[in-house]
Amino acid sequence: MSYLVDIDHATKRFLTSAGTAHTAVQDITLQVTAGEFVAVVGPTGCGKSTTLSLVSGLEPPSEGSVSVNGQPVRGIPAGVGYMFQADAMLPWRTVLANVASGPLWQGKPKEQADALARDWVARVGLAGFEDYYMHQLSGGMRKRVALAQTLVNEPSILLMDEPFSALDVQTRALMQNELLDLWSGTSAAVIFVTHDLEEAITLADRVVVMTASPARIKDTFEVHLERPRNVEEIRMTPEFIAIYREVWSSLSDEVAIARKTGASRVA
Amino acid sequence: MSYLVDIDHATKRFLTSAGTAHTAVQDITLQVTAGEFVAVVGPTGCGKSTTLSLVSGLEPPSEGSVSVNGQPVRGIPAGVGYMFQADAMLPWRTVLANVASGPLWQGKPKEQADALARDWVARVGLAGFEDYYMHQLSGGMRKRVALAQTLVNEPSILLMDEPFSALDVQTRALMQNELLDLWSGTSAAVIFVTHDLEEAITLADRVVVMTASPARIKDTFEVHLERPRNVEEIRMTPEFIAIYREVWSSLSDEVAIARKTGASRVA
Amino acid sequence: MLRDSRRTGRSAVAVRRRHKTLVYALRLLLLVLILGGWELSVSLWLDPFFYSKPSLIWDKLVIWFTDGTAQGSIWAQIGVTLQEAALGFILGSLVGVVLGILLGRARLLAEVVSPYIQALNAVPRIVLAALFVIWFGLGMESKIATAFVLVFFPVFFNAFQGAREVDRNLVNNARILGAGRAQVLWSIVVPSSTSWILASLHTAFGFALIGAIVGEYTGATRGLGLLISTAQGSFDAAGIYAGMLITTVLALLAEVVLGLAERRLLRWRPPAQASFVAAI
Amino acid sequence: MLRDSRRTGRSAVAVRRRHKTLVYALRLLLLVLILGGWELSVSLWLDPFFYSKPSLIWDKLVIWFTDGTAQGSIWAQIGVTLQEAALGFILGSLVGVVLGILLGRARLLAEVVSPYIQALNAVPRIVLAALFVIWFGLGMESKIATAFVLVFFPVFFNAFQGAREVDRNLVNNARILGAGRAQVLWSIVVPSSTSWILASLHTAFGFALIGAIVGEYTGATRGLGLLISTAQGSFDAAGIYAGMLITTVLALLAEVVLGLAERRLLRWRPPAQASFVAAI
Amino acid sequence: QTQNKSGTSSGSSSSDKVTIMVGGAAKVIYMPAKLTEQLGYFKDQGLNVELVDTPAGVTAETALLANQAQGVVGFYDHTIDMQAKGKCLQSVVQFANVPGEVEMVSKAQAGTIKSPADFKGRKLGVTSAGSSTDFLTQYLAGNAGVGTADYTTVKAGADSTFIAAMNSGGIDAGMTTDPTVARLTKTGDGKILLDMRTEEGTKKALGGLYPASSLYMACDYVAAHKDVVQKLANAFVKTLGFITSNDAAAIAAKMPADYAGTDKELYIKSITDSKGMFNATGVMDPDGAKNALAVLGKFSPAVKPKKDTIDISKTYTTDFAKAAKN
Ligand SMILES: Nc1ncnc2c1ncn2[C@@H]1O[C@H](COP(=O)(O)OP(=O)(O)OP(=O)(O)O)[C@@H](O)[C@H]1O
Ligand SMILES: Nc1ncnc2c1ncn2[C@@H]1O[C@H](COP(=O)(O)OP(=O)(O)OP(=O)(O)O)[C@@H](O)[C@H]1O
Ligand SMILES: [Mg+2]
Ligand SMILES: [Mg+2]
Repeated sequence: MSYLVDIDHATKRFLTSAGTAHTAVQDITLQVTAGEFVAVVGPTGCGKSTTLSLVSGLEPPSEGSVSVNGQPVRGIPAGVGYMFQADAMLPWRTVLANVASGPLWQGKPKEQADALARDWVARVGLAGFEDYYMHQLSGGMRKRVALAQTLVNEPSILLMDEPFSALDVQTRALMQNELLDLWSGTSAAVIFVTHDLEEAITLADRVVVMTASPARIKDTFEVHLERPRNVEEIRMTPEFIAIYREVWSSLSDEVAIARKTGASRVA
Repeated sequence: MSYLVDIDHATKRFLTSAGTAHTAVQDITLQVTAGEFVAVVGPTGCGKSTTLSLVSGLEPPSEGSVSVNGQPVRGIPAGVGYMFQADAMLPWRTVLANVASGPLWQGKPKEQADALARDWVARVGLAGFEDYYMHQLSGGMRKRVALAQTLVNEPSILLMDEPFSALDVQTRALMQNELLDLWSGTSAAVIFVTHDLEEAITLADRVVVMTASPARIKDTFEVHLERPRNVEEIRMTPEFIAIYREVWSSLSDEVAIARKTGASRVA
Repeated sequence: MLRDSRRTGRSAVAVRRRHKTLVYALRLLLLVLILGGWELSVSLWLDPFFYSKPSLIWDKLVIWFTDGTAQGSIWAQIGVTLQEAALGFILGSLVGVVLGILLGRARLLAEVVSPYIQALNAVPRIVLAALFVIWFGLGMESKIATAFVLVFFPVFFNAFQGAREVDRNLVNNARILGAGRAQVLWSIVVPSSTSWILASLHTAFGFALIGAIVGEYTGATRGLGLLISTAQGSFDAAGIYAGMLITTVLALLAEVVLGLAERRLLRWRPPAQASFVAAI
Repeated sequence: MLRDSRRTGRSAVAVRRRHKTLVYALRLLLLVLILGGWELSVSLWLDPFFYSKPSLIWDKLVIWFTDGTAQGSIWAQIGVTLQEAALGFILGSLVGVVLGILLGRARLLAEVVSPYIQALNAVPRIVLAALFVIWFGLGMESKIATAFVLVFFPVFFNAFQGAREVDRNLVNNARILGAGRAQVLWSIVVPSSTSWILASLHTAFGFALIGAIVGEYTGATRGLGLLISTAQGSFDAAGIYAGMLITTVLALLAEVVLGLAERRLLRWRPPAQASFVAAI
Repeated sequence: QTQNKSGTSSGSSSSDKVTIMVGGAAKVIYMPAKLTEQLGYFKDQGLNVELVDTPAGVTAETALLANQAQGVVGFYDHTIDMQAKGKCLQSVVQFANVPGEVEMVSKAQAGTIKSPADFKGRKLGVTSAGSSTDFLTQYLAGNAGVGTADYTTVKAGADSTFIAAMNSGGIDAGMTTDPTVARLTKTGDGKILLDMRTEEGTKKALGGLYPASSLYMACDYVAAHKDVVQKLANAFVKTLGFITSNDAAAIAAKMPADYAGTDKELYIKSITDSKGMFNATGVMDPDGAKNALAVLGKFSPAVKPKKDTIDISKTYTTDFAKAAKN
């Protein structure tokens, strides 16, 4: 079987300022097929963002290999969309221009790009803010611009790093539904990093729990809830609660370890 | 009665690029006494951060007045600690040096500042990362540095803008407990912005719900849960669930409005 | 900044107008102080042979603008120098920006050629001016070349550093969104470097004028440089200062134009980050 | 950057070493190409009277370094010029940085004085050099002054802009944490502006050398400028180029020193953002 | 004497442009260049002459050698120097058979420096190292038994920097021309030690004449464009005639106002003092030329080794000046 994303025994080390190596991700193996939605959870600082950057091709693995679409990753694979954890909008472009950037860069004509962008700006609830610059937006609004910017490109592999963490509960639910709607019709693979277990379970086919730093894959939980899911209703179902418990306890242990090793860690 | 923080009919407008005025916060009146913990919730982009910036003295109100400690705010009032929503660490200082900055600037001797900082770095779970630079940390780790940096100053008025949003559930609970511990012994006033209603109710004496943009105060809910509260246990109590429902429904309406006006808004 | 955003609408405009008036008043005051101090100290202590004085300079300017100069109408001199400076400026900043940005993004190339560029930058321009006469003749070309080399280096180094300073996040995000190398360069690197480039352009037009004048010094039939050099040769301190004054005014005018361009280019900025020229 | 972080530990060091070797090899190749091309084209087509050639320049250098120059030992000339340039550089960059940062943070003051600074920047340095001889005499002071004015402006403008570009968030956060004006300046503004200031310093030492040489051109008893001007006066093209070569080598040496300082100051940076000098 | 701006010029626009470099058009010793233009004599000859001003004689000569210019108004001795370097230049109109230079002593040293013999241990100003003023200074000192190692040569430029150097003690004595001389004597900041603006003064100082201010051109050019050169000679010789037959005030009135600076009287005085040096015929004095060779042969590092092989007759021609008819 061919995987859309195939992380094969990948390890990533960083050079620290002291000149030593810091292992952020160790020996990770993770496959994602087309049309699959994988959520990744793990203690803060364990290596989730690093894992995404390996898939995106922004950082090469120190060991092991990463393939996308059957091709080993060199540079940025086609069809990858990556919503960063940190702000990465262009401050000198307006909301609309930021969202239209992707289509334009991919060669779409200006009007078409603008029309697409306008549609997406509205879908993330920012209609009326098209002409604002980034420094004039609130934290949550900036996140939504980033979301629109990523989704407007209709990526076939979607990497999302805590996309909804700065949103209020309701807006988050709306965005989650929007995301599921968009994704369900396609055969896109999604890798979705979050700290919100409910979110992870609600959205994903599979929840991957990572260990404390250096990140390894600890557990994988299949979520067999029926689709289409309604984000707000699903939470009260017994299956949901059962999976939640499992993931929670798996993660709790890691966080406890993270705290302990963190405290006794020598950099 | 004298309030530690007294926002009196404050309105804040921004000049947009088009040259028109954008009202972010309208006619807000909010008082916080010493030793009180107020959580602020509201739809994304409504004006929560702006409200905090009024109290911090970073932005003057366009109308109305803001007093801290009985004095009208001009410049930055003494004793205010403000943990920003966005990153604001010094990239050229290590974790330790960043945390030690506050004490040093306030005139503490170097060793004492370092000792304090070292203690706080450990308390936020970053022992071992003292010599890392900001670009070497994960999103959640950066947030924790910011937290340590703010708390090490022992502010008497603590403004926190979504401080825990980038943390995993367990670390977040730990930090919440840490915050409550720290605060309970003092007579500090806390204004805490969050999107997590559970968090708001768990921590606060009072939950303020803001309206959709421009932010006004819609409702205020007193939380009469006993202190000291254990963050992880309190969630299942019926009182908690009752308040949660109330706040939720109050906020839901606003978010619905926010979406509607947002969609039909003309900038 | 605090002041600026305190009120919006009408009153903000009023505040800004008041601020502007204050600035102009203070500038005028400073000008009066400088000129008055100069006039007075030369009248009382210093030798006007070396230091001239504002009133004499004014007289000289009046003569130049009414009767013309030894080389003909003053406007012709200004025109020539301005043309040389403008061409040198345009070419120098263009080449500086393009090379700076390209090298800023091409690491190996930058490492290989950097010592050579550093070396070229240390070549004294007056020596070059003499060489340019050999290469380009006595016409405008040699002056433009001198202006070019004076403009090129500061612009190049700033554009280079600006291109290096670009936020990696922005570049990464753009690459993910499908931007190719050229698009990253054009949509991310160039706008990011704008404030670097503009900062260097603030000095650049002044340098271009200096270059043109140095070139004219080396040998010319017309131009402000010749005017100044003639004044030097005939002990006309007033003429020297008058020539410098005209140069200075030209540079300031160029700054005003640059300031308008800058305001347009950096419109997206929060108001506090206005730059030096915007202050004029 | 990708290459750099691919491996860590030993192999990263090896990669870096290989890269360095490559860079040096390419530089050498370029040097050989330039010198060879020059030698060849002068031998075949061009007039060595104007263009000299590397072998002649080498001979000249050998004579200078063994027999000395018309003005005495070559080391004395280098010493004098270096001293003038170094003092001009230090003073100019110090004053430039301090004034630039202060004005960058003091908006009203900046607005009032900016046209004056812009105006001063447009004053031709060779005219100034003559004025400095009048004001400061024929000694070192006048050369230091010329070097100073050449260094001051680029540094000033960059420091100014750097101070303006400081992230508001950082400043706000520091103020909240209790930093006073001076502390904000020292702990936030200065480090933020470092890369701006360093970028300008890359051109500055070259400028300081030029300033010293221009000053010596105007009037002097010793120094490289005089050496070059003597060579010009006696149509000794080899001498001109030899003088320029020495200047250039001095500038490169200064760059190496600056590069070390820079590497230390910007240690906190992600590796990709190394600057121009670090590439030497 | 009559100024005919539009009158006699005969369809000159068709003729080629002649570029002439002037090593400081405001210097009185090079006055004939600008004066000819002002008087309209170039136009009268149907010439299209462009005068390019440069403060450095070197640049003028370089431009000539690089074929960027056709003539230079500068010191004759450069042609000798150039022959030593393998380039053939020749003086076609000799404006003066004396240097027009003056060795000045500062006020402070006027009592102690009475002759070149007192140069020992002094700081002597020259316009530039390797320039004619440098060689003349060396010659003066050498004749008085003072070697080059016994004094310090200071590059003091001309004009204000020279005056400032003299006032501030940067130089004890130095060689310069008018109007610097006039200025220094007027203020009393300097005194004339040796006046080489007249024949007798020059002979006294140098033991012979020393032709300096001249129009020189490349030998090839002269050979190939005899007609143009003749016209130039015509114009210049006419100007020289104008200079000798008019008083300083009349000459100054013809020059651009800027050349007088702020002190018109001073300018007239410098013309009065220097006017005597000009040679009404434009013809080279052959002995003067030999003397120039002698001076350079002793001190110029370039000429010294070749002084015996230099063919002085190739460095100038009197044909054109002699044939010049007004
Ligand atoms: N450039 C770097 N140099 C050194 N260490 C780095 C670098 N980048 C990341 N790290 C380290 O790698 C580890 C993993 O970081 P990563 O950003 O992947 O965490 P994360 O799981 O995304 O955490 P969070 O949930 O807080 O975002 C961290 O301990 C961090 O300090
Ligand atoms: N400088 C500015 N210029 C114009 N508008 C601004 C500016 N700063 C903020 N705003 C506007 O003010 C409103 C409130 O912003 P604020 O940051 O206070 O929201 P928030 O409640 O903190 O949102 P979030 O939960 O997303 O952080 C937003 O609509 C934003 O566009
Ligand atoms: Mg992360
Ligand atoms: Mg906010």
